[in-house]
Amino acid sequence: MSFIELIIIIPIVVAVAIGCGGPARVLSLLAAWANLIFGVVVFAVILFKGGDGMHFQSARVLLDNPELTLGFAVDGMSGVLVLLTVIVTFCAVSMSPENPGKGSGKLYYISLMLIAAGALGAFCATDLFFLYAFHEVALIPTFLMIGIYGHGREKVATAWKITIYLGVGSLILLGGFIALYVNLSPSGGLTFDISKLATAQGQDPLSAEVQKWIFLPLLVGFGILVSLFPFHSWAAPAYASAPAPVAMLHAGVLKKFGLYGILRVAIPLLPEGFEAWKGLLLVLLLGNILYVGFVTISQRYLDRMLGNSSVMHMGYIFLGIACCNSIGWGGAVLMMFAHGISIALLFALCGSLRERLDTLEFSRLGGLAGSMPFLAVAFGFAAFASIGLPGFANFASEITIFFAAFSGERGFGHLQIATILALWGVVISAVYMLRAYRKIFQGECIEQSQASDLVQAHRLPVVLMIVILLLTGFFPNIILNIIPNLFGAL
Amino acid sequence: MFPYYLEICVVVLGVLMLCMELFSGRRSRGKIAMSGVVGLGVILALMIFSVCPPGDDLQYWGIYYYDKWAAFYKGLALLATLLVLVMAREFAPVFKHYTSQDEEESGLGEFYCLPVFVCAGLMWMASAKDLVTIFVSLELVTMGFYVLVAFLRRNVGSLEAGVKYLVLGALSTGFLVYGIAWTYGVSGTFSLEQLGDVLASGDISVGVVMFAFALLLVGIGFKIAVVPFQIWVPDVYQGAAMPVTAYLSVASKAAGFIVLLRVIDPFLAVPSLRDPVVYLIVFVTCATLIYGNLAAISQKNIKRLLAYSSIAHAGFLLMALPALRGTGTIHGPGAESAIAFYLAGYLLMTMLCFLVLTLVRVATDGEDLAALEGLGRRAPLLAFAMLVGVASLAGIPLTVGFFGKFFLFNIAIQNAMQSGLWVVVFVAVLGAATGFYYYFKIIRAMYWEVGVNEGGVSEIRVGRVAMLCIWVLMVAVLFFGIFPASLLGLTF
Amino acid sequence: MTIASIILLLPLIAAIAILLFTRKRATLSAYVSVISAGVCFLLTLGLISGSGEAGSFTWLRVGGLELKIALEITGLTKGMILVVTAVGLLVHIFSLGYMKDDAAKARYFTGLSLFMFSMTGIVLADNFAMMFIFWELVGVSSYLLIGHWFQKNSAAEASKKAFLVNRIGDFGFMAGILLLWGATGEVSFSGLEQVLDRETFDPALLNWAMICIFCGAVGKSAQVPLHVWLPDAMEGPTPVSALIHAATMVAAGVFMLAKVTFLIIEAPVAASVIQHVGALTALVAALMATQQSDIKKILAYSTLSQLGYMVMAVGFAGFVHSGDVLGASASNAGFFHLYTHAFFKALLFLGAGAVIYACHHEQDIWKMGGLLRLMPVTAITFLIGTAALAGLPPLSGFWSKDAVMAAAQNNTLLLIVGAMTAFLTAFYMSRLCTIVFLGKARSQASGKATEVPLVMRLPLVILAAGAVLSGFKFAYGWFLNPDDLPHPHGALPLVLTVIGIAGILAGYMVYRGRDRDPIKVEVFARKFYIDEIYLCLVRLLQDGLAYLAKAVDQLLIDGLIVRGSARLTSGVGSLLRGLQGGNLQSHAFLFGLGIVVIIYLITITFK
Amino acid sequence: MMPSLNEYLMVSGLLFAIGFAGVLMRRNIIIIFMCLEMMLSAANLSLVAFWRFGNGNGMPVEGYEAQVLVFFVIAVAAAEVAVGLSIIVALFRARCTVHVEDLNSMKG
Repeated sequence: MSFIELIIIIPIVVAVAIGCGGPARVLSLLAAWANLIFGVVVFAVILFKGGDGMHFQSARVLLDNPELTLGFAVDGMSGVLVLLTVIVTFCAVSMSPENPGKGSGKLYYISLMLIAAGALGAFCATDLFFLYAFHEVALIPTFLMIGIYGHGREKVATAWKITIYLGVGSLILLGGFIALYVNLSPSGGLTFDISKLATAQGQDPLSAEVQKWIFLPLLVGFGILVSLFPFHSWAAPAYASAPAPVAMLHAGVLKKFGLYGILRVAIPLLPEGFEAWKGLLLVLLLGNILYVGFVTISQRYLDRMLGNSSVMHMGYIFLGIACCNSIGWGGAVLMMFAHGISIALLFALCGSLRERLDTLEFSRLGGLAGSMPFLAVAFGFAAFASIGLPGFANFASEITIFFAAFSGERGFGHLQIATILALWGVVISAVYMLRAYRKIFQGECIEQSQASDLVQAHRLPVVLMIVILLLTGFFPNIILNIIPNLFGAL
Repeated sequence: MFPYYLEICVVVLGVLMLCMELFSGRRSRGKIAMSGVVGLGVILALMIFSVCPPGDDLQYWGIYYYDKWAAFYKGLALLATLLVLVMAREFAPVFKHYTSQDEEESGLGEFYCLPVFVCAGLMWMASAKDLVTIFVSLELVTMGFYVLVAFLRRNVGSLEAGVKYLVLGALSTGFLVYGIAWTYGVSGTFSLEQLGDVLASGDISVGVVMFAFALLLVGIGFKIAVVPFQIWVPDVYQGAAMPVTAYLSVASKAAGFIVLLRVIDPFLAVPSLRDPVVYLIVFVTCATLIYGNLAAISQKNIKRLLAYSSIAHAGFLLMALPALRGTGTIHGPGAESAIAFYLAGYLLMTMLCFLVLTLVRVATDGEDLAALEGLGRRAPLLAFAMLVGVASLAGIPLTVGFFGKFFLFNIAIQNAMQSGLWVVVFVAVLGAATGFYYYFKIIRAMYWEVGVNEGGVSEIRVGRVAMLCIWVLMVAVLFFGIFPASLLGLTF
Repeated sequence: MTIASIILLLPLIAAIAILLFTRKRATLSAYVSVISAGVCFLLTLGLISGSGEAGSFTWLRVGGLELKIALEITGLTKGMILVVTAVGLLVHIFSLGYMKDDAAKARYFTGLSLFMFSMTGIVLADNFAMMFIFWELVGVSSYLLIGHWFQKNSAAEASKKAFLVNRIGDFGFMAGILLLWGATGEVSFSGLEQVLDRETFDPALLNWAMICIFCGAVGKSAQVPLHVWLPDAMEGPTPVSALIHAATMVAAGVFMLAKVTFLIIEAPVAASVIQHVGALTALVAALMATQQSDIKKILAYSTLSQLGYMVMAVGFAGFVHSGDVLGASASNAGFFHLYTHAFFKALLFLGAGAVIYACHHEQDIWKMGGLLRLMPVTAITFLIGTAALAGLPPLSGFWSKDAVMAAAQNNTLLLIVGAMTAFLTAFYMSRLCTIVFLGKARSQASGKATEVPLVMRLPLVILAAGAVLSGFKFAYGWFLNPDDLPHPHGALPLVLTVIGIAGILAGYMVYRGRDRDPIKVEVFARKFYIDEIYLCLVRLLQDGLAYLAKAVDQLLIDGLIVRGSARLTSGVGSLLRGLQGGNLQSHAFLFGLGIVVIIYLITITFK
Repeated sequence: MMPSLNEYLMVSGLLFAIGFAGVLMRRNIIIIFMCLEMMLSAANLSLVAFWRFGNGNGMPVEGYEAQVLVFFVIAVAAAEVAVGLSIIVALFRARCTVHVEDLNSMKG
């Protein structure tokens, strides 16, 4: 059993153990700690050996025709996302309540563990099929978590919406995957192995027309998973209703799966297909940044606003991808990491606020910095990270993406115009974030400001996330150095 | 050993069980069910170790064929019957409530014996490649089901379902026979192989052939519950006893599909007939997928919901048919393999669900979704088993149901790329997506809702055999969901 | 580790140290911060006297992109770093007194140290990327310090406004950087200069790039139309206003423009835009200043106006006069004014701070009066600052304003605007002094004012010395060659002097002995209604668009498309369920109908 | 003159249609059941007719498969009647009705 398999199996084993009657929180915390340590080790190994190659490879052939391999391996990009997953999982588990409301916490922690396992499996799978399958595993736990432990009047509707919407997205994706592997597989035999498919793409690429039409379902399917405009309307309400750890894991980690898929599967295997839809993608990502940005401004509740902001920031990652050069893709991967941590942090803090307050409506909040200094400072860090302030990883990734758009050809085309427009999103995000901070923490005190500050146990994950954001913001090369030259590999 | 000994063994087993019933007086009939289970298990083992896998395609008297498909579907029939007997035994309290508390009067013994005879019919169907044999075995099965459906003689729903099934079943039999007559009129033969030759010779009137084919489709379509012959399904599923519903939805469908595959094959093989047949199937497939999935959305009765789901699954299965005998190559498992795999998976997951539902039904007097409320806390293991089953029905990855759907989509998409029949794929995606909704409704009921009558409900007692079956099925659903090769290997 | 990099990092370390270790012990935190500022000042003295080795660190490298934190030390840098560390140190010291009793002293000094770090970064930056990074960071520290008393709604709003308006400027700045990077593949100043020398580029592109970059300066240096944040920023503690919103940060825009003089020269259209924006700001702000009654607001508008001068001067670097580009001499004039202005404006602000402190946080000038007697040191230093600002010889402001006007002397329109502004400047400063220091006390608080403690007096005196001396050659010659400044034609200095004296006299005559303002120009007092217009614009454009987007999102995308399709699906489902009527014969009928349909389908597929 | 195949088929089709119409229209389940049997008989008739004229030249098909099937159909019909009537009797005992309109407890 390779190291990576171990990381994926730990949460599953723990989930089973909890199901069989083990102490839920203790076991989950143990698993989270173990995975955090193992994840950092994996990252360190990749850092040491270089991110271009595949490490910790393992493979078990499950089926010959079509060739189906339960195989895992990590390269730099997977490594970054594995690190992200273990960190966010750790924080999500640590921030989870001792006793999550209804009934025993078993289901709660089992669900968390399964979501984490699904994300890890999806990021490490070397096989198209399991890449898909692991991601889908998270669907039911998410449904249960929002349904049982969610809050708000709309939780039922949003739980359904996210489930059905993501289900539809996955099915479209599955259709695209099938069309892809059938067309692309080398004549010797059908295979799901991504590297073999990539080799086949190198030797005997599909015609541009075929690529174009196979890319479309992939774009739509991944787009739905990433909440690409106009498929975004599931995200904000779902994150608003979900319990904080789920929102952290989903917005922080699982959502990155779609982007990962585009970079790992869709573009490498269908480069010309991507070319064909690039123009459309530019329009859609502007929809994410500008249109959803404005939607975010109009939100009156903190949780909704954060949900929409996470949708908005996906636009930048798409912009990095659309740059079609190694700078942009490096920036995109860095941003996946940075956004993952920062949005997880924001949702964690939002969840803590929710525990303490009756409402998250801006107009009924104010002056909380006085009674909750730690939360206020932490939220300040998170907010500034989220709006891309230098010193945080988010800024490093944003600036990389912007520079990427102007690198390479010295022309001024659609991409550049889109980038300039996207730049306005930096202003938009500052508007809503600072407005939120102003309404919640600053200004005159309100009655509720007697609520207590964050408990000591929950401070560790919060500080950890802030430190990671700062560390990778000051030294983005830690992450960037191991991101493989994905573009050059094409 | 001759393979047809298997059917004989099953019939003998049935007769033996009847004899036991005869001599058991007022004693409990549980032993009869258990001996049935053991007997079927032995026969299954016998089949696996002695005549399986079949070396060559065997043929006896021109009416009994034994090939890999026959073996596979016979296995399915045996397994399904075995599980139904387990289920029926657990169901006995409810059964007695609707017939008689007296063991002898209740007819429990016969109730345990009938599935065994039906099983013989199902197994014979798997070997039938001749319209006469098909007709006879089909009727054997149908006749058994008439009785089984209507068995709860003090339950109005069961009787109503019985009458509906009877009338509509007889109607479809009429059409089937009429279709057989016309097929015979066109070709002068009942053998499907010779029919193929005649059709291939081209010396036929296409219109009449298609007329005959349509009538045949009515008879078989009734069995597998495709639109527009699905109309009986919801009512009958709802009215019948839980084990019978499970049996109908699994075994009857599986046997229907092997017959459909065999009957449709000669028609698809003829180029001039291929297009109309394919279009007909596409129409039926789309209608079935839409009907089954959409009508299930707002169902509250679990059995009715599963009835619509069963229609929807028939639709998914039909997706693979247009690829049969196609000109283009289909990569991966072929249509027959995919269908067989799906049906096997369908057996596992449906039986798992129905087993749990049977247990819940015994403990809670209700068949609405509300009966499941709070199950996640009342009986975590059963709830989890149900969760696995439902997830598999919905086609969530790492369950066998996902692989089933995957292989079918694999074929449908490849076929669409060759022939442009994308509409099937679109409708199927829509259907599968809708499926998430109504299957998740079951999950929702089990976990989200706090049971209204929690505490007042008697504890759910699970027999040891039933528990074993639940574990085995659950593990199988998950195991084949990760390692499909072993199951798929049986279907090649 | 070079001296420059220590100067850069020391305040950051101080800030982190306070945040992590000493935040509970306010006084200790204050000393940590002050000591770091002092050490920085000493190191700066070493830096400007030495050869000045810089440092470099690759911050980000991916693909072909390499962004460095690299330091560059030029004449401009030396002048600016001295201003930053010197004024910074004095403000730190002044704050010890001013913020003595503040509850959140530790936070305040963290913010100051963070600001020192960020500002040093801007000054030492060798490339646009690094400058942008610190450009944003000064924005944050400014946000933190303006919002120091965040419990006050006005302070919270002001800090938010400052940050957002700056972000708008930064949007342009970044766009400009990107355009330049896209065209040249360079971000470092020296690299850009070389590339521009070596190759020729589309002038339209350079003009656009320069205009975009200028947007950054418009935001940070509060030029029209993004000037609105600066007056509001006076909500912050007064020492902060002195340091950030008078001497250093707001001057960063001018500094940056001066650094890219080579680019302004290549972009004449942009240069003309810069000149006119600067001139407009100078005039408009001066007009507004004449009608304010808050002592800090008056100084804030004065700062705006002076920044306008500087920007105008720098813009003249691209001014073509009789075939020659004016070039670096004009931007040197702008920078020279920046240098002198830093001293006298910091002096004025700290003086105002002392007055406010003495009057128990009273800021309305109409409630002060007669303070000359009560706090002579403050008053005299304040008057020195006023004289310098009014451009009276031989104080520093005279020399630098001379240089600025000399740069503009060939453009009659802007020259006249400049002269008018000079008059207005003298007028409103004289108004301020007359009301605050002369006459009688207009409130109890001002009547009982006493001189401020030594720790606050000392910086005033030192800065007063700076205000007097910094215009002389010995005080600036070490970083700026006087020959590189534009030389005024004949009578220009004389005219300016006369204008200054006239302004002062006019102010004195009008306001002597008055208890309320005899002149009422609503338009000036209400700042040309620009805030109101912006509020409308924000409401209309931003919030309106936001609500429109939300409506579209909820009604069209989520409502019609997503939920609509869900409704449609379940509706069709119910319809289909309706077929299942439960009646046996209708079932049989549907059965038969199905057969008919199938047979019909067969016949039509046969055509 | 002997009737031709078409005439037999016409009669059988008519019988089939009458049976089907009866199923659709009559309210009494017993009569509906009789109509169903009529449909089976119609099918039998066509089977025999096809056998008799099946050879193309007006001669019977070799072998007696068709008759075998006819016998099977008759046997099946008899079994169906046996099962069916017992169900109908049970229904009558439970509901005291044999009218189809009364069977409407399940729908939707």
